Amino acid sequence: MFVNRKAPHGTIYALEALEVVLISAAFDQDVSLAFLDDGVYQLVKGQHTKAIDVKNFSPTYRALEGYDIEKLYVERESLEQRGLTEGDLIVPVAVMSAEELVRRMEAQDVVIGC
Amino acid sequence: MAIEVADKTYETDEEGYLVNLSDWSEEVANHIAESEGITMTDNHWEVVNFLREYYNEFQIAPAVRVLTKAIGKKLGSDKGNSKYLYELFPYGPAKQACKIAGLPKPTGCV
Amino acid sequence: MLHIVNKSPYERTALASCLAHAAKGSAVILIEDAVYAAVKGGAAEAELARAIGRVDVYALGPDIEARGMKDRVMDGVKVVDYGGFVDLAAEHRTNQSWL
Amino acid sequence: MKFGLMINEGPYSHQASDTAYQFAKAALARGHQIHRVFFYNDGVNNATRLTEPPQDDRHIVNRWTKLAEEHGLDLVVCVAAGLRRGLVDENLAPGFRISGLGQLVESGIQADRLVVFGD
Repeated sequence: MFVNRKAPHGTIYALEALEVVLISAAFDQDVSLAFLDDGVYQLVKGQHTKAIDVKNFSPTYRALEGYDIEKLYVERESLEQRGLTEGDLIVPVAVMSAEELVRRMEAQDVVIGC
Repeated sequence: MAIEVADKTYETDEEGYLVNLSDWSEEVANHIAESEGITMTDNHWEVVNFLREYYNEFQIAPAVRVLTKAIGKKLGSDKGNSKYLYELFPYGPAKQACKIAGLPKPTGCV
Repeated sequence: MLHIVNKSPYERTALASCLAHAAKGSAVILIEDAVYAAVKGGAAEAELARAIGRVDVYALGPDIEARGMKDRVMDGVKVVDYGGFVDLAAEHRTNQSWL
Repeated sequence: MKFGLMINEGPYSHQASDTAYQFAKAALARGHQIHRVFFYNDGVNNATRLTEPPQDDRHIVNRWTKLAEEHGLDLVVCVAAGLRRGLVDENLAPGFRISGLGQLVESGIQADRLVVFGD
């Protein structure tokens, strides 16, 4: 599981984490992505990066399905804290409580925080 | 490095990928294909255009496996297989077709 | 699970988020600037104290000493060296860094 | 036990590489194996041979090279992250090799534990 806790654009972590995720799809692993804290900002619709001249990788999350990566978990508390709802996100996800997310984290073999 | 098409010069990297993706045109594509020993047919264009649409939508060049599957979905299973795609693009449907499509090199280097 | 935190609680929310997501019985190790969280009398002490008991809290000794906090570690935090850090990572089936 | 390590920050700016190094040494001293050390994000800058810190400071790059020599460590620098930051074979320090992200994923699969060091 990749645990995404960082906002996009301000640092490169979100983009380079996504690159790892795309590669991991080739290894037939049960890959899941968790988005919590500022990580939920990665999935927000309507990101336009032209004026800051930075690659807009937010549409790439919609390609994940084609890579057979379909387990995208978003923490409800993190969304609420930031005034966001599921409808603000660019891709279909499973919104879940922190408690439920913790259960899934605990079940992983490898957790990569990024 | 650079290529010259119709009196205009376009910058490429050492592997022949366009440096500025906005430089792409059908003429440039034809030129790149030629230098790779490929004569573009409708079947080639179908894949190249598919790649460009995929890139526009998702902002990445797909991995071969993903490309094959997606083409199968859109153009039928007789085209969505690696045999067909490798016949069109002997050096790899992802790498070579992306180059002709004016896209960045796929980040699929496992 | 072993949770690894390396941020000062006064600058970032990593520790708070980690504690909110650490299941009962899991372990938390404070390394690098996160060791400031374990300093007696700091504003973070109460938060950490509430977590202790539910989770095991460790702090990396070399990082504590480097920051001049050797004699100020709060009660309930177990100080370990790098070898102890390795042991914790080995003992727990999984670990997660809260970067 | 087999450990995989991932280092996501460059040397000197951040303690991540130092902590990972001390962790690796301690693990080896306890008889564990280090399956691979994977350098990602700005972590690729740990692998440049052009690094020259003042004499009274630790040499983070050489320290990794030496540890790799002594223990046969596999130090892998991500090619994509390296290219982004100008890290190529020409300025790669001894003991490191450049390879793809698959090496990280493989380390996650093959090592018993993967530990991430970063910011």
